[in-house]
Amino acid sequence: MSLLQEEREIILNNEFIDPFDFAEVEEFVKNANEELFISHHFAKKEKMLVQPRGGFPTYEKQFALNEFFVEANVDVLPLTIDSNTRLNDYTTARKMLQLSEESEHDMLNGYPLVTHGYKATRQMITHFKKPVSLRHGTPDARLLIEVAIASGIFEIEGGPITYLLPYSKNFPLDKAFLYWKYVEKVCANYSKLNLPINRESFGPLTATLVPPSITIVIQLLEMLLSLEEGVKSFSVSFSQTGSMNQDIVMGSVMRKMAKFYAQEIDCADATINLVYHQWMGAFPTDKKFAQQLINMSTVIASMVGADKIITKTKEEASGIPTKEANAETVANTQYTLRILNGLPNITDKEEEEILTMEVKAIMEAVFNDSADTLWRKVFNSIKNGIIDVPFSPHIINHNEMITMRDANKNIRIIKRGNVPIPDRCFEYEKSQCDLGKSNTSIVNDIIHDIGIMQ
Amino acid sequence: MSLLQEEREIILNNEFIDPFDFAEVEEFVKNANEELFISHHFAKKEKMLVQPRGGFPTYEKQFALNEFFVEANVDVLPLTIDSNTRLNDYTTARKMLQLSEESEHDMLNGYPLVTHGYKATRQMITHFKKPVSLRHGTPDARLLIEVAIASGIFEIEGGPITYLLPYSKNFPLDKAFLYWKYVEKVCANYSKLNLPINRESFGPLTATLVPPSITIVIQLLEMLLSLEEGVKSFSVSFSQTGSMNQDIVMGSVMRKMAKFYAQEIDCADATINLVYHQWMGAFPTDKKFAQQLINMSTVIASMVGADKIITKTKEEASGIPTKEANAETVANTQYTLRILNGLPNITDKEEEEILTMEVKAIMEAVFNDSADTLWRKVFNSIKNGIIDVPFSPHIINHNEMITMRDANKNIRIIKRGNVPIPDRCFEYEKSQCDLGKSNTSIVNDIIHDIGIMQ
Amino acid sequence: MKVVTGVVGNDIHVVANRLIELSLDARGFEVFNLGVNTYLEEFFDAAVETQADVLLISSLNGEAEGWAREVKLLKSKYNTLDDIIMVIGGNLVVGTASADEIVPRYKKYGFDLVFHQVDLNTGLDTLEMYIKQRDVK
Amino acid sequence: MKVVTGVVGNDIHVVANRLIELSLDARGFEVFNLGVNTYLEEFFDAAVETQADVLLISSLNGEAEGWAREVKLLKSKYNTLDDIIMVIGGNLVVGTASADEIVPRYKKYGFDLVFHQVDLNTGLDTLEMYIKQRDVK
Ligand code: B12
Ligand code: B12
Repeated sequence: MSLLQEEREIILNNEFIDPFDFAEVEEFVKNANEELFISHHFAKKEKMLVQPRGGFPTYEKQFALNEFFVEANVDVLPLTIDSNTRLNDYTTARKMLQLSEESEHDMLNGYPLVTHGYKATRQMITHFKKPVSLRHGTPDARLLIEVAIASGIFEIEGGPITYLLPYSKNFPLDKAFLYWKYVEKVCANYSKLNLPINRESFGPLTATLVPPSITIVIQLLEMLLSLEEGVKSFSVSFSQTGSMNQDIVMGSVMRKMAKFYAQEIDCADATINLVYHQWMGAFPTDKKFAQQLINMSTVIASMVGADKIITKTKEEASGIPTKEANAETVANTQYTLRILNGLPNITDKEEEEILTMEVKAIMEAVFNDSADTLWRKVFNSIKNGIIDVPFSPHIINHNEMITMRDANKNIRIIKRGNVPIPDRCFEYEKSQCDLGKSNTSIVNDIIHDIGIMQ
Repeated sequence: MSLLQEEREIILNNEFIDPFDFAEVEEFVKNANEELFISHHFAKKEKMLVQPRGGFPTYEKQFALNEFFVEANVDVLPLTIDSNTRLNDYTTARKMLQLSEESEHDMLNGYPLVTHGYKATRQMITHFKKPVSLRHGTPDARLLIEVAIASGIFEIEGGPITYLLPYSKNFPLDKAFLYWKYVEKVCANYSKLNLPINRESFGPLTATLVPPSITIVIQLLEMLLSLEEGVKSFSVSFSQTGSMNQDIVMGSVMRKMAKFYAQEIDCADATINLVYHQWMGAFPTDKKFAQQLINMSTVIASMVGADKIITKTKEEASGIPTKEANAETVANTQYTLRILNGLPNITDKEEEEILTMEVKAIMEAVFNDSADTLWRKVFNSIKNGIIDVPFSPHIINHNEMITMRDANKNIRIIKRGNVPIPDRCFEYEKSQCDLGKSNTSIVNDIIHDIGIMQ
Repeated sequence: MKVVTGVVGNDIHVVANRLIELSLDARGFEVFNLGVNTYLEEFFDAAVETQADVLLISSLNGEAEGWAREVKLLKSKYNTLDDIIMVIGGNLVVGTASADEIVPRYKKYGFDLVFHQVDLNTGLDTLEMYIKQRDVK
Repeated sequence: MKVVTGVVGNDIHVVANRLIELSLDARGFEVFNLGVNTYLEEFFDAAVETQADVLLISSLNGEAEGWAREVKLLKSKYNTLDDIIMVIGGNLVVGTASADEIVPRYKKYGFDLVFHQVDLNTGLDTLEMYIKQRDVK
């Protein structure tokens, strides 16, 4: 028995789940309908796939949500996991699910997949015959993704960096790398049985003034860590920056660099997809304005040429959206994609060149780290601030890099910290900004820069 | 007394209006607040100006509508005139206004400006201190624009071609040219007293598969006819075509050509503005979709770099919009313009070249007509089909040109009729289309091509 | 079968009118299209002149109601129009109202078939069925 | 004046927290920022340790209510915290509710100042006024 299989048996043998029938699950994946695989839909390249966000505690409510989404012509169903399950606290998840089932009141902010188990969940997923994407935010997702794949969920979001730096304060980063290595391997193995399982990185990070170079580097590294383990279908992603041009440049550079680095490790055969998140930062409280913003995000996603778009709702600023609001966004987004035609071809050579140089410089610094494996190099690079994510709550993050918006709302780096931004690029970034402008306080400047959509 | 002044005295001496005090009106215009002049706001170039559509019969309702608009942060107020006034039927207008004032029920589809008179209307306009744009559709607007300017309305929409070919079946085109000549002259004269009165052409025409070259030629000709008479501020306009790229190309060529031809007649000193109409064709009946469409139009207007945008409402497909829906669009449009940043620079050289060649060829054919004055040349060119507007209801229009949409929804000319589209351009246009595709009926093809936003 | 068609009143929305002509043509009708901006008298005169079987009126800009109210009175003055099939379609009110409300009202005004915001092909299909059924009787 | 601040519970929304620290700093407070993901005990322990005058808690992700209910009980276990000014702000419920509803509820839970979806500078201005008025008394 392989080491991996040994680990799997340990992980899957616990009191929170039904006995796990490895052979049965393998058989299921082998014969699963191609419609369930997002990789199948990516391959068709018919249109930009539309995927909302959403998860409810009970089976019934989740089912109803999915019905709403299908009615609204969804392409990819989400399954968002509750925060207890994310923290591997299955005991609380079970208790809260029971409470939720007994009353009308939801006691969980997502679907407790492990508690429901794969038999029940598979029934729901095969019923709808739509690809499902697992949204969680779990550093140790080993059990979760086993149950997910067994349920027919063939896209797994996350990664050791993107699900940690924005989502956690204390969880040990090195452990996250190891736990995610398990995830990659399991995905890679299942991918041999049928169409590939797709892995997706979470590019929005903190959604707060993260400069394109940092986002791209993290996307590339999570991609490499995944392809290394044999994953054959991977989505890099990012969220709307606030500048249409920066989005277009970022999308173009991300696509090119992903191809380039995949080739570098001889993984050119893997499919790389580009995913765009509608504005992930602070939303306007006015719901009509929120709708405008969401529509604009869709237009920009089209200009970026994304393969998939992940949507927000008009209720973002207030609280967890209703299923009605969520379905409305899906219908609106599909409509906009349908009526938006005649997209121009746009390239901004100078911006692309600057951004490419930055990405390559940071990647090189990571590769030059003396550690033996890629994940250790990445770990060290985060620890010593070569990679630095603005507004990360995690203790390991340096928080030395400072960014601001220029007149066109492009995010620019005005303090490098330890990030090896080449001098020429750094001068360019600063030259775009009115550094002397700040006659109000720094707090007001930041509030202004993060509140541009309000 | 000049001939013009004689004509004015005849026009302004009738039982439908209060005695017209020429001296008082001149004094008023001379001292009018710059805020009332749209030309002042264009000159500031601070932002794209937002202008809705709308007109109600009674003073009170029009006042309330304006309050709503101001609340929504409008830049330019509209004053849309009822259809009796448009047809110079002031007797009916007066009767219907009385009926409207006596009950809650509106018996007119716009504001009967001549009936209200300039004293009352001026009070409203100076109260709001916003520039007002006169929207009518009147072939003989001589009396109407006199009352308008006396009221403080310093932008006059329309023109002999654009207010006739889409709006009328039988009104004599030659008369329209002469009546509009009067309008131009009066505007030009008043413009000497204070800031210039702005004239605007109505580029949307029938809003139904009109190819860019026809729209641009008509815009240029109405501009020339206006500048010839001494107008110093003129807006060319067009409406969303259905292809983002075609809109951008069209905007760029229209701007360049307007400058070029203005220079040709030594009117380079006149200010030429570019106005964009949100989608003017058949709207979706779903109001949420209509909102998406409107938002998308705003994004495209920004990419076009328009100086002013004229809005639609989510109620377009059903009927005359409520003031609430109208104000909502204004607020939404302002919000979108505010949050849309980092616009890329876009040019499509090939498309621009083709379109420029077409425009120049048609313009040349018009200029080559043997008549002595420009308006007669234009008249003859419409009569003999050198200018041909698809779906015009007017008997003089040839209706020989046929257009269709290509795969990117660009409007392409597939039958020239008498329009002198150069061979090279014509081949290009046809080559973009799948001419063999039509396996359904021609009716379904057209329904499809005009229904792309549904 | 002869059809007289056009858009009633001061309405100049011509697009549907052009399509209706094409579609009636394709369906084998002999079409007399009076175009937009056509008054009731003109419709009836043309119907008499051409001995039309169907009078098919469009209205888009909200004017319909004002004209429709006069139909019965005016039609009664022509003595050869008793058997003509009266059809109206388009956007039949100012503002919004449901077909449930509108259709009976227009039937009272003297129309046999009423299509408020109904796609023209659906409407013309219904017309053809209506003609067939009438011929059976 | 000493302020202990942070984001309560498993909440990791850090942006407002960073800004609050900067703003309190600029206003001359001595700030002890515990950051995100801070449990109630940690807040009270830090308040005791630093002899803080103000305890200013943020909550964004909807967890607030669950924690706020425990405040009175827990605080009563510390005997040096009777005079501390208790402040809470952010997005204080799951879903939507109005301040009129929320503020009295949170006052009952033991907070002196409650800011539901209130801009941080407005909130901190109010805090400063509150402190001045209390000092007068
Ligand atoms: C394009 C357009 C114009 C163009 C018209 C160009 C032209 N000459 O044709 C322009 C810009 C010039 C214009 C002008 C005006 N318009 Co206009 N216009 C439209 C618009 C956007 C689309 C109409 C269209 O062509 N649709 C495509 C065709 C194929 O569809 P259709 O006409 O809706 O017809 C369909 C059905 O009704 C059906 N049908 C029609 N007839 C019949 C008959 C039968 C028997 C059957 C079965 C079916 C049927 O078949 C069609 C296909 O399914 C509509 C709003 C909308 N629908 O989105 C407003 C609209 C029709 N216009 C309107 C108005 C008020 C005007 C103006 C008075 C505006 C103004 N205040 O300036 C003027 C003047 C018009 C006049 N004197 O009549 C209103 C009518 C309001 C109402 N009914 O309550 C509308 C609804 C817009 C609005 N919300 O205010 N307009
Ligand atoms: C950015 C963001 C994220 C980022 C956070 C990055 C980071 N580490 O900070 C990411 C993407 C990682 C994220 C994750 C999650 N998020 Co989040 N997020 C947001 C978002 C879009 C903006 C928050 C923000 O930064 N705003 C800018 C700052 C400056 O403003 P603010 O935080 O709103 O605070 C203002 C005021 O409240 C006030 N304030 C704050 N504290 C105090 C204290 C006092 C005393 C005073 C006076 C004022 C005050 O000052 C600020 C400025 O005025 C909001 C929605 C929104 N508001 O648009 C959702 C939102 C807060 N998130 C939410 C949720 C549920 C989550 C998740 C659980 C989602 C999930 N299911 O995956 C996760 C996990 C979070 C966790 N464990 O807590 C919900 C909360 C729901 C609720 N309250 O009912 C929201 C409202 C979105 C939604 N509609 O679902 N999120």
